[in-house]
Amino acid sequence: MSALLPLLVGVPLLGAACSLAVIRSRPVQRVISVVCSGSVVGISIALLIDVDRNGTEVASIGGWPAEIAINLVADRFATLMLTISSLMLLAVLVYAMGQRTDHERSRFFHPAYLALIGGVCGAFLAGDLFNLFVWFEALLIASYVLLTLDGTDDQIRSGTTYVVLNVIESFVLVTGVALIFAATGTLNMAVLPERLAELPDGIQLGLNLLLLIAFGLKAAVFPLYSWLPDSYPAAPSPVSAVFAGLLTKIGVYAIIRTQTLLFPDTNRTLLLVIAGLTMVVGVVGAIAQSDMKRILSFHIVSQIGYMIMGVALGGVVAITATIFYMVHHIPVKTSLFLVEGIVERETGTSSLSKVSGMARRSGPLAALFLIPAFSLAGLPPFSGFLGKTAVVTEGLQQRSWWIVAVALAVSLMTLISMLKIWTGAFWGAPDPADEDAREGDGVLRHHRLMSAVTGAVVTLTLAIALFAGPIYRFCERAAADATDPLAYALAVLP
Amino acid sequence: MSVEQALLIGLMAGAGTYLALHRTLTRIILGLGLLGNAVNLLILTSGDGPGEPPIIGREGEFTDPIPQALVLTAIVIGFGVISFLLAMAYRAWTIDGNDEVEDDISDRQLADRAAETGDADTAPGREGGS
Amino acid sequence: MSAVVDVVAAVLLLTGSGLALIAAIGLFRMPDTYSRIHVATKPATLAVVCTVGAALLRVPDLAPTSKLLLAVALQFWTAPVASHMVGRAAHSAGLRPDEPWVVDDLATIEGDAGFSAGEGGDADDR
Amino acid sequence: MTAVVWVCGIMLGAAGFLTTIHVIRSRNLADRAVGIDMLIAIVLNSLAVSIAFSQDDLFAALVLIIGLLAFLGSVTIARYIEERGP
Amino acid sequence: MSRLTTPVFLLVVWLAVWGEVSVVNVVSGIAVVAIVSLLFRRVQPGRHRIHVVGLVRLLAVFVWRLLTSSANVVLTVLAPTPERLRSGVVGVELSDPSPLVATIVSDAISLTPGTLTLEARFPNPGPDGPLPPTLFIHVLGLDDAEAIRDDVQRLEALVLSAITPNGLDREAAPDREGGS
Amino acid sequence: MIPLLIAHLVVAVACLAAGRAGARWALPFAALAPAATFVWLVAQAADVLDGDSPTSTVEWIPEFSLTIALRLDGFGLLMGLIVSGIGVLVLLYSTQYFGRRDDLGRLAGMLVGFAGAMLGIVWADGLLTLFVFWELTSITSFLLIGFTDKVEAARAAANRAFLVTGAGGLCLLAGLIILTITGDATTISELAADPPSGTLTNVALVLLLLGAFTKSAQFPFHFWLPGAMAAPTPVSAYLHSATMVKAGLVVVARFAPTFAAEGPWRWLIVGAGLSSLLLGGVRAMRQQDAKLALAHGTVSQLGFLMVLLGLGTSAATYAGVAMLLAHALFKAALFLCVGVVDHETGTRDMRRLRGLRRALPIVAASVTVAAASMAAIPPTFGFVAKEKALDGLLDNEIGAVGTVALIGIAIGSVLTVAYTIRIAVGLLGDDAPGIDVDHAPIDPASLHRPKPAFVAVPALLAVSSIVAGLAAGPVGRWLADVTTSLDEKTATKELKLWPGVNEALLLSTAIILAGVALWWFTRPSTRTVDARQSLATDIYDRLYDGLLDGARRTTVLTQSGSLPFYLAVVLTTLAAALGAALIAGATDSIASPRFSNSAVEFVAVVVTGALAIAVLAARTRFVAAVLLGGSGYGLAIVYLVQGAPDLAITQFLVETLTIVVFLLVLARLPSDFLPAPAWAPRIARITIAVAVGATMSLFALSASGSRTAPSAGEAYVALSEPEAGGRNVVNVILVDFRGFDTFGEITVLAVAGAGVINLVRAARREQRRKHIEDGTDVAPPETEVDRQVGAWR
Repeated sequence: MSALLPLLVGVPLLGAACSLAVIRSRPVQRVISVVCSGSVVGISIALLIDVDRNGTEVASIGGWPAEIAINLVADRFATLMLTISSLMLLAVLVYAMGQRTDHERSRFFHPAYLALIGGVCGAFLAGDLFNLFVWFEALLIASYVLLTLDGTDDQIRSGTTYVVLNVIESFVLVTGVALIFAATGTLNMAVLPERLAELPDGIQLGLNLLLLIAFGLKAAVFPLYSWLPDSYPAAPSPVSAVFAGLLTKIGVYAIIRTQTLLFPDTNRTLLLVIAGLTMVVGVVGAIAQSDMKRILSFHIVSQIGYMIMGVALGGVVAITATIFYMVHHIPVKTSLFLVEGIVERETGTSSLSKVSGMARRSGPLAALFLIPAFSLAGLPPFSGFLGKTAVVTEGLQQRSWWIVAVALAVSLMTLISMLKIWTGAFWGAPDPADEDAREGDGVLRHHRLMSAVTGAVVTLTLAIALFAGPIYRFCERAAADATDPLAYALAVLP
Repeated sequence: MSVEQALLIGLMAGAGTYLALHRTLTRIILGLGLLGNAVNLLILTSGDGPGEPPIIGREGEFTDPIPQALVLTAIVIGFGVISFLLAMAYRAWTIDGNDEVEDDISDRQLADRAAETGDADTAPGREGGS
Repeated sequence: MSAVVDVVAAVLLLTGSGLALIAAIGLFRMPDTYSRIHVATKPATLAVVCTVGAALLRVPDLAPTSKLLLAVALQFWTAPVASHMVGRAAHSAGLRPDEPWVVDDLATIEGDAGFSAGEGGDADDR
Repeated sequence: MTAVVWVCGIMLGAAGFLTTIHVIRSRNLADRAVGIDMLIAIVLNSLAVSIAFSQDDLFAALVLIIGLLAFLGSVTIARYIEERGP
Repeated sequence: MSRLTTPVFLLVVWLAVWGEVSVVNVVSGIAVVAIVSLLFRRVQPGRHRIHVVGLVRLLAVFVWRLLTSSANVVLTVLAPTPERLRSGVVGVELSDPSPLVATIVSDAISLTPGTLTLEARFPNPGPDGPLPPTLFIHVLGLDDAEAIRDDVQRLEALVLSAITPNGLDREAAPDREGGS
Repeated sequence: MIPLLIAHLVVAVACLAAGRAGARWALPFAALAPAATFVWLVAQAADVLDGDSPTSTVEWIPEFSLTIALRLDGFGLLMGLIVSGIGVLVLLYSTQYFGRRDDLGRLAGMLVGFAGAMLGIVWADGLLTLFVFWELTSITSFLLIGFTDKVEAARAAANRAFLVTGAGGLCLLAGLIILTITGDATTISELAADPPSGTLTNVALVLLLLGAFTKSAQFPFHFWLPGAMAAPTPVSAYLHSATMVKAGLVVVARFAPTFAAEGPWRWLIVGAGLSSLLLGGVRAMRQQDAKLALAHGTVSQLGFLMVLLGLGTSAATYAGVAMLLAHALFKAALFLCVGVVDHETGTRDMRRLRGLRRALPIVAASVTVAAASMAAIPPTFGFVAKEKALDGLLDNEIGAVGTVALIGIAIGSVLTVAYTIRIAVGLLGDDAPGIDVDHAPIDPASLHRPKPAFVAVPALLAVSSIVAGLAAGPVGRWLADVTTSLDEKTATKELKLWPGVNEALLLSTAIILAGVALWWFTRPSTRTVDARQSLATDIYDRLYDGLLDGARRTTVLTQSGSLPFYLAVVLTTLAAALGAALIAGATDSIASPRFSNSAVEFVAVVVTGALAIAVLAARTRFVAAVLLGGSGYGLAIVYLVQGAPDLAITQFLVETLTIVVFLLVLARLPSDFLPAPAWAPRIARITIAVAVGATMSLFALSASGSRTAPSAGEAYVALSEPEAGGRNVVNVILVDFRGFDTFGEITVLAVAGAGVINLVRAARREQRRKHIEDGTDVAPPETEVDRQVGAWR
């Protein structure tokens, strides 16, 4: 089964190459993308089942001994993230193909998107710090291209912020990786825990902070988040959907990985404070906005706070809660952006002052928005409630009162801003000036593929809520994997 | 890592930082270039001290080959990124004739609105309720 | 044998370095850019050929030799193109020496519709 | 041979120094381009001298590549001059 | 110049870069050359025939000119006089329309210290096909423009005797050759 | 029970999904679910009252005590009957009220969905189960209040109601989770069996009460309820008088017997309950809209119920349950009557209504009966229940709190009587002053008569108020059985229509007389007054606006939109982090480092550094770019000295390529830099730069000085030739040991190339379009390749 691991990276990248080769034929590009993306989903699911049954799978690239090779390591945590991510990537891909104006879009969408998939898979699987950096770079550069796909004024301006800050992130990351190598002489994440533990405290702290800053920037954690709300809204809708759902979560994934695997014994009070600030600053920003995409973008930041809170609380239960939160959050956030995309395609704007009455124009679309919106605000019985409750319960168990208070207050404010979108865009009378506004089910029928995909993703979020028990138990096993450096080392170095 | 190497790293990083804190995209890119050089040197010197190039058959104490391989990768990646940024600068020029990085429009609008007192976006429907 | 080779190599080295130095001096002594192109780039190229030739003599292995030979060939191929490009660019960008040229055939055909630009000379018709 | 190399080194060093001054002092791009071309030629010379002296083939590839790159650089600068003026 | 000349030449360069004739290098070289040839198949010079003797003679003359003019320039630098510093741009009309020949000629001019091709102008094609180009040459130490023109034309004749464009292969070539 | 809830869900979804197609059949169809529930409950009643409590549990995430645990006890049975019974009635009433409309499917779906959620609350045994259904009712309430979403006021009211109850819900959630932790229990019955105590538990209980207060519209969270009257009247009748607002009471009733004696519970209950009772009463006196007056009355009545159910004594609890039933009956009846009036006359303003006694006799009779029940006039059930309540409170067994409660309730009851009379007279009286010329009193003669089915529902409810009052004995015994599930001591309690002359009766009489007097004397002033928006709503709105405004101000500060500012933040963070590490002792690891490795290195370092500094000073783009390239070349020499020729070659290559690309782009841009930005003084930039540089170099020295183990590089050197067959170890690493990195690197390069081409093409496209627009359509500029091709031809 471990032979499948390199395929996860290789297939999409090969697809990207083929896609570049057939750049003149969009249909062929589409077929390639769907096939590659689909096979990544298939492989991920197969791995998920296999890893859950047989434990961590390791592939040493090039067949070298695991001590010196670059390893791809698929434990339950990694495969879980892989599965959910690849599902989202496939969904958004199909959604993007359903966009009517796709023919105007750049032909580089498909290659860049496939490269993004490859990078994401690589980042999840990397068992070597520098390799992690490389795949981070791959997915970042693909994201740069996707963000500036149309090359419009907006995209260039916000793209500049995005690219420049992410380049800084890369520098910080590679500095951290290099200095970890300087101090330990290895990059193998299975060997690193014991070597890092031998280092003096000051050095450990510095190395840890370097990685935290790098991944924190990617995850948009306070005070490194400002780039996100400025840059995501400018991207084409499907792109911002996949960015919103996925990219920051890869940062969180890396934070969890490094915190639990490399620096398990750090004092995380600071991180807890940061988590609180992240939640607050994100949701406050969201409340202040009056544009759907920007509100949703700020919520990414805010929601990251919950995950960081879980990480900061530490311990298997908290990590379980965090992982569950991530699993829930990725499809929820994605679907919100997908709905927004349909609204924007239908009305031509995402400004709340210009859109209204969408609920009257399409009830099903309203439902597609309402479910993930309430989920995001943590209302039962949706998945967000479960995630929030899991995190909050653990916070209370650990007697971290203030962070729980903050978390709950923030979820109320989340609700406020979701209601802002709902009352602004979905309630009220449809704009009478908009003469070709489609009524009733016409909206969804007109965007059939987009709506189908959105519906599927929303259904997925509902399914996560419905089958929360088994999923939570899987998260528990994943967290056990993630928090046990010794087991990781044993799996990689038999 | 010798002291002068560390100093050079710090110097280039500092200079890069200074340049990156400008509004002109060209300057920012130059700054990022310098920062990239600093980081690359840092990677290279993160191994042991200098020595013979690690080529089998040569005499003497080899330097650590791993940092070299890492830097090679990092240099090329850095080049790709810088090229992309330069393409963005070019595109920015074709849009508005310069490469100054403007503030985000929505953020500025928000600031303008916050500056006005009693703006329109207050709680929906004060007149509602009892 | 090796002594002879060494002497030849030493001569080549000295010639090359000398040419380089003279070229550098030339930079200061020439009145205008075009003249500087003559005295700087070209002797410097020859200098490279000389020193690389010396290196060739001293390192007999096939692998480096082939590379060095290639380097010399490359110099012969690229140097004229490079100096031509710089000169042409300077000219088409409007750079003229302080002291006018004694003969300027190029000025007489400016705007002559009978000619189209060759070798990349499209700067004028854009 | 050592003496020869010393002499060469001094000459090349002087040439490099002069050229640098020229590059800094020159008032138009074409002159700078000439100077930069020169500088690279001097670097190539130095490399060749060091190869000849140490009889170590390590830098041979360097000579080849720098030669190529110098050309590339000149052409670019030339194009730059053409678009922007000297 | 057969269709294979360029690829073979490229392959040799490839091998020289690696400095080793091994199976791997040859195979990879053929692959690379094939790709390059495919990519640049439109950028092919016209057919030419190479005369070995002419080529050797061209090289010899060229090296000689290189040495003498280098000495000249060294002299100019060490003892600049107003005569030596006089410069000008001389237009020389070539006799053969082949771009390859024109390129080689102008390269040879540019490589020689003291002369530099500033510009090459191609006249618009005449009824019988392309007309020969005019080179504009910047000369340092110029005293007689006609002498320069003669010089360049002699050089072109030498080149033509080494590399003759196909289809333009004519009896006139030896005549000019004789003039050198 | 689970299947019943699922049935509600399915019916709701079906109605919602049907859209326009469902408009005709949705309401009656929706009534099926509550009707089935009602029937099932009736069938279960005997067993349940015998003490047999059916339970039903679904494990959701048992790992953090999240199970859907339902349990049908007596109280649940009563509440279930109320919820499903009134649910059926309201849905049937709605078919008449709404007539033909497109969006009835939506309405029916949400109503039946609400009914399901409400059933969940009253049956919930699991602590988090309670919360799940609690919030579901908030959601459906939100959607129902906003049913007329074209009206701005309705949207605002919906928001307000949702946010207030949502905030309370979060308090409740926190309280419930703390209780699961302190009580180590997941269900209410487990908690009751083994109640925790201590500060933490008290905090949890306070949070729980806050939740209950918001949901049951208790002071100071009462203001959302009158706003919620923006919903259609059947919805108000169902959610905002009969059922949803009782959710807080349900929670209080379930916890009070166990926890009332704990900490501040009783004082909080009495404080909030009495405040609501009085405030609601006073405000009900000042409303002209009959529905709003009723809503304020509801606030008042809920306060009364809160006190009764929250005191935790068995007498008060028993009276509270009786009162709960009474209130559900009369208040729903009154609302539905107002709905009929509104439907037939087009107004609910009491200043305009007249002549309804003749025009709508059945309605008038129903209003009279229901009002009598509300004012506690015999022989209605309201009287019976209130009598019991006063009786229970007079038997004070809890000290000062009880006394305060009694006095407060007495005063509140006077108000209740007064506003009840006022509403009844306002609706049914013939004296209508009108508001102004445009809003003159209605003309009763022009009214058409409502269909019998329409008025049947309120009439039925009104009749049951009387029937229950007359049958006080059996009803009382039945209620006693019901209430044992809350407090076992209530088993012996009973209700009487005529208990004989006792203290309570005297008090009642005094209250009624005082109430009538109050009405009479305030009549002139309350005839035409119309209350402004309440202070609480003002405060809420100001808070909301303040939050928005504050958010905006904060965001302007944190989100300046300026790239240099963001960069400054990030880089300062970086410097601070490294500085912290250095302070934490990282510098200890710097072990006697050499200053320089060799003279050549020194020269190269100096040159590289000098050129790097020179870049800062460059005033033109070209010079800066070339200097950067020079610095890069210098760095290549440093690499060379370090023993990395391959690296040096690559550095040369890449540096040159970078310069080439740079110049290609710079050729387009203006040659000089603009002045530095105004956002920060130069000194700030220099400070950050120095901080980053200094901390980086110090930390780099420390980290590389603390090497503990040999590098993995040695293994590569050893394996390179024998295993990988290559002599240049670096190359072998790149293509073999770490070939995967190289694979990624190539990806990056290729994608970057694609991105560059994409952007350049975007630029070209636009320029071409501009040219076409300007009428200066020209061929796209030749590329370098084109030119070369041209040169060869």
